[in-house]
Amino acid sequence: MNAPNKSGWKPEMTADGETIGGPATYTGNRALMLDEALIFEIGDRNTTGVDLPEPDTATPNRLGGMERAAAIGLPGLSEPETVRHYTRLSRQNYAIDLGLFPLGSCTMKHNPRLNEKVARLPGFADLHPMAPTSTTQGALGVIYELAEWLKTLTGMPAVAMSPKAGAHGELCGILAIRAALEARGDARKVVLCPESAHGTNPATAAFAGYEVENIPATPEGRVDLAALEARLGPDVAAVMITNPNTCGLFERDFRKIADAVHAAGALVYCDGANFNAIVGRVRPGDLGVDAMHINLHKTFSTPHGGGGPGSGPVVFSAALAPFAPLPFVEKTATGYELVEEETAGEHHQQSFGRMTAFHGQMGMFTRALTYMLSHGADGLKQVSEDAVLNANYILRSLEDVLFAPYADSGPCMHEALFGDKGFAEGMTTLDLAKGLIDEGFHPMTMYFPLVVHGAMLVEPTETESKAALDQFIGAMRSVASRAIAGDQSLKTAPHYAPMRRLDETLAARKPVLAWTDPALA
Amino acid sequence: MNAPNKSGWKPEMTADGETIGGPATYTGNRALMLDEALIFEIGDRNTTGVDLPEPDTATPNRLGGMERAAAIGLPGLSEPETVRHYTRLSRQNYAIDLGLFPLGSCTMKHNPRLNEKVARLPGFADLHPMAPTSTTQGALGVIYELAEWLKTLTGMPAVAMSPKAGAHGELCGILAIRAALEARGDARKVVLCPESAHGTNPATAAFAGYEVENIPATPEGRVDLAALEARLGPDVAAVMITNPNTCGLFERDFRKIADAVHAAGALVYCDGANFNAIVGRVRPGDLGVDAMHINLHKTFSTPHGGGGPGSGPVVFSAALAPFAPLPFVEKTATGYELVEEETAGEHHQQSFGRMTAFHGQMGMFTRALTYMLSHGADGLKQVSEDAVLNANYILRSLEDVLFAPYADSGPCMHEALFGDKGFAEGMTTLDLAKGLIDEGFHPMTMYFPLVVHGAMLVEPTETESKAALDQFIGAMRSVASRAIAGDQSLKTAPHYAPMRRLDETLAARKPVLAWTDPALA
Amino acid sequence: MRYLPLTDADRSAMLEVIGAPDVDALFVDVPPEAQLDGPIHGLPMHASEMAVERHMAGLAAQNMAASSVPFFLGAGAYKHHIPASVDHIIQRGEFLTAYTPYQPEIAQGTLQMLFEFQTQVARLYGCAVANASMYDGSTACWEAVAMAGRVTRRSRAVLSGALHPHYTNVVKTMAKFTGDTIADAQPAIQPKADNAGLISRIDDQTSCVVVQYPDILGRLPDLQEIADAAHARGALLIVVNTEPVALGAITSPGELGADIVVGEGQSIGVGLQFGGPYLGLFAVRDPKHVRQMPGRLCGETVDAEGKRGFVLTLSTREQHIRREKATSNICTNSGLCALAFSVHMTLLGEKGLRALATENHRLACIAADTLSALPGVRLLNDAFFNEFTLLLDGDARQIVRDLAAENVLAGVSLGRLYPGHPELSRGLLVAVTETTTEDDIHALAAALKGKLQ
Amino acid sequence: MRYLPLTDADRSAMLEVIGAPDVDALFVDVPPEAQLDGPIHGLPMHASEMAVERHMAGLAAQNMAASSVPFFLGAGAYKHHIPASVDHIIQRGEFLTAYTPYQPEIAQGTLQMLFEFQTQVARLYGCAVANASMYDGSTACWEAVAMAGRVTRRSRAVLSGALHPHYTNVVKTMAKFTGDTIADAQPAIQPKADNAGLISRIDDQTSCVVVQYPDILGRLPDLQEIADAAHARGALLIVVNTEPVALGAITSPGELGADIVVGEGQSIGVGLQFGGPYLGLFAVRDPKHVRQMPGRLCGETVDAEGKRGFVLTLSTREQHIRREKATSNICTNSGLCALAFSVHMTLLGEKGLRALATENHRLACIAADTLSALPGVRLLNDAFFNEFTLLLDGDARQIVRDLAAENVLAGVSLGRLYPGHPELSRGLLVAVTETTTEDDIHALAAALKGKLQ
Ligand SMILES: Cc1ncc(COP(=O)(O)O)c(C=O)c1O
Ligand SMILES: Cc1ncc(COP(=O)(O)O)c(C=O)c1O
Repeated sequence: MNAPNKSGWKPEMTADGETIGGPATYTGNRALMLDEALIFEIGDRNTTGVDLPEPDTATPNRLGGMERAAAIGLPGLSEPETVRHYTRLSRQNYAIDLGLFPLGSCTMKHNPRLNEKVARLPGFADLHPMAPTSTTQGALGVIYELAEWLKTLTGMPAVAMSPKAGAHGELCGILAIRAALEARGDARKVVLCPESAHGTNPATAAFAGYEVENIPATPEGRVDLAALEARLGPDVAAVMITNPNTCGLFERDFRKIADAVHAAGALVYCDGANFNAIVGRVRPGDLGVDAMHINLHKTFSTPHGGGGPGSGPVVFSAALAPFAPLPFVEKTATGYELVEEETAGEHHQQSFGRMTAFHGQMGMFTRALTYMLSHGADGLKQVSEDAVLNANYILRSLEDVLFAPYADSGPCMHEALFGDKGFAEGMTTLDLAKGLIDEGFHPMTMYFPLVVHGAMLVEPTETESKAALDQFIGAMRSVASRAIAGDQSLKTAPHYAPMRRLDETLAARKPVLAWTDPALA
Repeated sequence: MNAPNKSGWKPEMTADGETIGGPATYTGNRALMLDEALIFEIGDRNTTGVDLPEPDTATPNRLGGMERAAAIGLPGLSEPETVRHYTRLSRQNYAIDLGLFPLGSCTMKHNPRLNEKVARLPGFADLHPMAPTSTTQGALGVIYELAEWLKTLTGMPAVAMSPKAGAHGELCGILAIRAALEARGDARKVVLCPESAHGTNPATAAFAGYEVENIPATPEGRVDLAALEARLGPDVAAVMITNPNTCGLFERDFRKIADAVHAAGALVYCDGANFNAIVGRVRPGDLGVDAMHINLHKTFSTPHGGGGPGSGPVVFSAALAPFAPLPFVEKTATGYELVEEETAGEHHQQSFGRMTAFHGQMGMFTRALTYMLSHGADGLKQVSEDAVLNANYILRSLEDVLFAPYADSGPCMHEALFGDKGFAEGMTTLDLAKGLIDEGFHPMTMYFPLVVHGAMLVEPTETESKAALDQFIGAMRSVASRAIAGDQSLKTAPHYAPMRRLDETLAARKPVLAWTDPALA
Repeated sequence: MRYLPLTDADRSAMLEVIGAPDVDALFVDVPPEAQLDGPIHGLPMHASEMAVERHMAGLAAQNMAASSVPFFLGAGAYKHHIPASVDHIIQRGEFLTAYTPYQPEIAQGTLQMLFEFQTQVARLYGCAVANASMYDGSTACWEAVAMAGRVTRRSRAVLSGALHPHYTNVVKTMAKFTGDTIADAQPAIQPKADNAGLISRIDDQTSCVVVQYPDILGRLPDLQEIADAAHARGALLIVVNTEPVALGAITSPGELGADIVVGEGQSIGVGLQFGGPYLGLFAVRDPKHVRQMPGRLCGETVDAEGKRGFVLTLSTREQHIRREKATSNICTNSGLCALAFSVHMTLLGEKGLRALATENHRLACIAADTLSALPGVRLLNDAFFNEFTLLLDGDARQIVRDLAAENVLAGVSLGRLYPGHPELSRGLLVAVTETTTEDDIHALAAALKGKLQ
Repeated sequence: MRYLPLTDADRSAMLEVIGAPDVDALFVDVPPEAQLDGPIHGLPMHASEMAVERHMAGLAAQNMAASSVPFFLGAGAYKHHIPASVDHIIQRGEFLTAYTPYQPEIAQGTLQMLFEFQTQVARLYGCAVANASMYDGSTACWEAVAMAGRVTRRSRAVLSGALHPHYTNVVKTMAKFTGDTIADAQPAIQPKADNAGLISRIDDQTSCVVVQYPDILGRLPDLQEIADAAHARGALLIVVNTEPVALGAITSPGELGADIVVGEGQSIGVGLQFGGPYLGLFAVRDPKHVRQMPGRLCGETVDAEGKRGFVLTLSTREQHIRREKATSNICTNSGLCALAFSVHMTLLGEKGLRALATENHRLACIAADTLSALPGVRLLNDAFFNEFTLLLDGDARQIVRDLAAENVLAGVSLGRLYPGHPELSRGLLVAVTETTTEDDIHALAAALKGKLQ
């Protein structure tokens, strides 16, 4: 009877093919764990989930000969099928709404629903970017207010709002640095980054035409000031430093680093992805930063959405402010104005140009501003304090079972870093991560930063309760002891997820990146 | 290491306590199948998820000595914990959004999201029921328009909009019947109902002060006209008949029944819960109905919400219209007017009174009207046709494996009825239902109607695709053959749901209906 | 037709399996004369989402949304701020599109929520057990009267004159058919509730006394006194509450001796919605009365592995099991509104509810003082929570209508609640919540002043 | 503070475990002079949800929502009707609050969606492979130019004069730093796109030719001709599309020989949002170019039990693996917008997309005829899809501003797009979609007439 299970799922079997744990199902479903085929397998070209007038032949055609002849090959589903398809898919995801999501460096904090509501107000959601500014004063006001918050929180005099994510913000910062250097006729060639930097840092520097060189680190996990000073010279355009860094430590010597960099005629880029650790307590402007991007989708809680969108405004020191990209919003006696190519001439001749169409991630701005207004100055200070407290609690609750390379480097900031030292032969960070999945947690960031073997970077954020942390710590201790003991069931974890371990090698070796009809293949 | 799993879940074990299928987890979670404690176990009285001014002692007190002294005992959670708590809980539910929900008599059809959006427009959602009618013309317009649709679709001259659900509508209809009879000085005592009737029918009649007697059925599953005629007499106030009936059959003789009932001086109540089978194709008014409730939460797709709210407007024949309850909406030259106790005097002296505060389930009215406008006259006809087609497809695809008592009584309407005849000794409808849960489907209605042993009433509705029906049919065939074969793994189903079979007897024997702190117990 | 997945090809294939030539053949049992020959006349054809949305938005735009103007209406329906996360949660498909949890293994979400809800309501009301909801406060009130009849085997209910007139009307309507006797009254326009008058109407035939708390005029009757009097005559005390936020500030009815406490839960989580769907709350102080309760009850149990879980229980009280012997005919209740209530209450918690109540009371005091300082305005109440009665030098009902034209929604006049009672025509019920700003209060004062000159 | 779960008791208990006297001790590594001594100055303190919502709603109310007036703006951002179910689905917590799917066993929802999205985009564009999204059309356009440089090892890009000026500016800005040469031009104001002029600028150093289709003036250049010319010189053809709905009516760029097709996906599912977040689409016709693509790619594989599943793949192109050698620095992309696009496209399907395109074109034709019949108005385009250029007897930019004051949003003037080019000042771009009513068209005509007299 159990033929057409198309999904491929089978219950675990004994050697002689007896099912164990539960019987096979006809559908391949397991109660609420529901398999779902592709839209291409369930939809068809004649089905649609919208009601539109049926095109008739009398319809005018002024397409100038470009009209489409061939079919597109897009399946349609009725609305009920569509809602069900995506609802079923969604249930195969983990999310902050389900539990702790301790991805280090990613700041997976709670996304308040008020922010979603506000972003959907017609005055924001249903507004065209090129509408006359007399009709968009409230939207320009949001950008302006948010810019003021960011400047105040960072203690920096200027901000570029248009970058679309962190990496785009990095690019913005590095381009401003290059523009500033070029403006003084100084064609430096090298950007220095620590090895622990996020991949976007070297990628950005290279994208902007720089050579990337390594900044050495001290054994305690911080930038080696002396080594850096030794390397500084007339070819160095900038250093890119993350602070707090990706080992979760505050760069104690940041001010000294910045002074040395400035003395050498270079500029200081700070990767601000970890701003959550210090927001409201420390102003990067006081540390000598020239440019820093801020991930609104991290510190200021705009949702990650399964990969994006983000928003990466960049704050600038006075030295870089004139080079900031277009557009930006100015407040005048008569209202808000949008400064673009046209008007930039007068005020802002040195702007390095434009990074994107239109004015940036407005949908993220409304959410971030709503978040900031909700917390206020006092709340944001509490945010960073609780974020740091939670991370230290995890660090100190796990350091006896998991190797913590920088446990003696002082308190961590918003994230705690561990390595795989001490695991039984053959046991890896990946195995521990997959075991954590069975425990009902999303794993921490794995194998990053590169400076620690089998790195596990745990960032709980401030929106976790002590009870959630305690359960996570218990689960981590349990899985870690299994890794240390060499429990082989970890190698085949996860056991309870919608999928068993996926073959990533196969995917890369024979890439299948779009669906093709097997009937045609 | 695996101590604190508080939920009680354990993986299946061999006789000697070895886990099979997968290892035990520390948390008791199984990847995305997450356990969740009660708010009383995770919240506390000093936590809150709202920001409000802290009460200070200077606050005025004009409570006249009634101020609360004792604690209430309500736990609070921060917003992140709240969102997570309910999201995790929600994932333990099955729903239409996840798959076919073939509960016979319940009409679990797709709930369009447009309806949700419309109901939330501030003009509807944020409107006080007692606001001056000059400020609520649009809302009164919705009630009026919806009433017109219902009258047109049923072919009946009047409708009471205030009943809050189907059972409330039944009460409305029966009270109008009693008021009409009393108005002519006719104190009849008995209401006749078939045994197959929904429990609300006899309960309603009894609530309205009537004795309930049974209407016999023919072997083919319909009202026995001759027997009914024989029973009619001066003591019978009304008959309550469901059409299509709960065996899924159209009462072929309805018109004759109605004529006989009227001839005997009684009135005809039709339970319209199954209106979905005939909407847009048949008008109950043409069949001689005097009163019929319409479940907007069935035929017109307002969501069931895990048990409610519903809405049960009642259409009336001319004979009963004068007795309809207050309030209702009238259209006048100057706009819409709300007719309540005050103005009823002039137009509507015979109204039997008021069934509820305010004017009915406005939130359901906006959804239902949106649904009707979306479908239109043509779409609603297609709705009933597809609903009936889907049910017949199931009936004919399963009748060879499952006993279908009325398979020879003609086509079924919107639902197909099966019995447990042929199951192996000890195998029950309940076992089959629990097996269906493992297959990823919500079971059909079980043990209703009472007239078929081990009844299984399957109502797919029109919003299921053929592919979904085919998968359901395959799963039903598979589970049915296991029931016939006596597969013992069905007795312990479900195997894959968040819970194994629950002990309902224990719950009723030692009722625990509220949480008490074990520390205090 | 966007909601209908079958294609014409599907329909043909399915008809073939069924063995029917066409869909009409499936309707053979419907007498031809009862069948329409095409789409029903007099109704429009199907329409796009965009067209329907425009039509409905057009209707919505003809209403004056409460938040768009200074707003003071109450009388059993209150405007409170609802956190955005409440609406997010009730829109989860797994809650929104689930049925009554009859298959508990795949309905623990709804069931656990109901268990939590029942406990929250019971604690708020000072009771032992609450049910899983009724339609609304007014029907819950009648169900309580009916239950008191079953418990006491008496059939005379004494209603306070200060019970919401809609509730009174519902009870009187139902009683016409059940044969119960209802002793009701008009509200006494006086600073304190007329407890003595009420108590004097209790006799040995009385099944129950029904008192609203806070009452329709916003007053706070001393329930203990009434409870004692009722109990002395063998009657039950039913307390009706239409503003649950008040219970964050005032003593619960259960603590004061109420036997059955019912009410409207709309204030917490549900929203105004022009009167429905709302949320009927129903609780009993003494667990021995549980088997006489109407409506669904969720209870704790264990699964086959001993893991805690929840089920609907004691269903032998209900229509689907007991049919004509059921305690009520209710089936569908207010499940989703109960969820909204429970989520909002969880966000509030004890601390938030108390702070919310304090803030409501604080603003109400400001409003009472500001408005009663106007010439031609007098405050009736000695005590109140967030709603009070003003006596105006003029016809309050006409004034409310006139102020609406000036975009001020001033309150509910007693003339609107009690038409045909000229002695009440000067009364205006004014409700104030945390959503009321001081600007709103001043706008009302200014507008009222304009009318009273 | 409603988003912070720790209580003071929790904080103390945790500090004890950590062994720190207070939270300040955790910040010892921050030099004291860099630490603030209290809440930062110049910012307000925390506020209730209600207060924040009021503030933000106040700002929103200062904007003229597109749907509230006759509305004709386009130029790379289009107002289309988005079905309500799209927004419902993207608000599912499991989509909204998930991260990039780096743990595929618990991210199949996002991964399968991306695989479906990639296939939809590839088919729409007539390409073999599409990626999992870029920030928006303009950055996708630059990434395509950069990729063409990698593929051809040349560094001179020829841009059509009718490429969206913002896109041109982005490319030129980036090229300043990479050392690429960009040959751009102003749009030629003529009924047909200037293919000949464009082709004449292609030389043997040319890495790519970048053409917009439909172009910024709404015209429909014959791409085949340009593709042939580019390919003859060893250059790639990059086609930019800013209105995906058009591709329901016109032949896909891939079919006409484009090598890389990029575009803005905002029209399908995303909404106007004052310019962002939008959705960059990126596809290649020939699978051999896949390893030079920027951005994430989702691919099919199997799990340990042989069950089909999806993972992010070919990551050796990406920054987190390849660092300074990556094909792009992009990390976070437009995942949720891709979901919205994919859901909307699934609802449409081929049938719906074609009908939608037809309806857009039909209404645009009506608008073009109605408006060009006015005295002082001339239609520039020979051909167009849903957007066209009018030449007015007057300064179009001023007219747009004046009409805004009359609550008509008339379009985007060429003066706004190309400030400082008086020769373009008479041009007005008018976009028409299925949301435009004939009443809207008449309102615009009447308003325009008033200004041109
Ligand atoms: C330290 C660090 N820098 C930069 C980035 C890049 O930000 P985005 O993903 O928004 O481009 C990230 C985010 O992943 C990060 O963690
Ligand atoms: C046949 C029938 N009649 C009446 C009802 C009662 O409707 P409601 O649950 O809305 O009170 C139902 C619903 O369950 C039903 O199926």
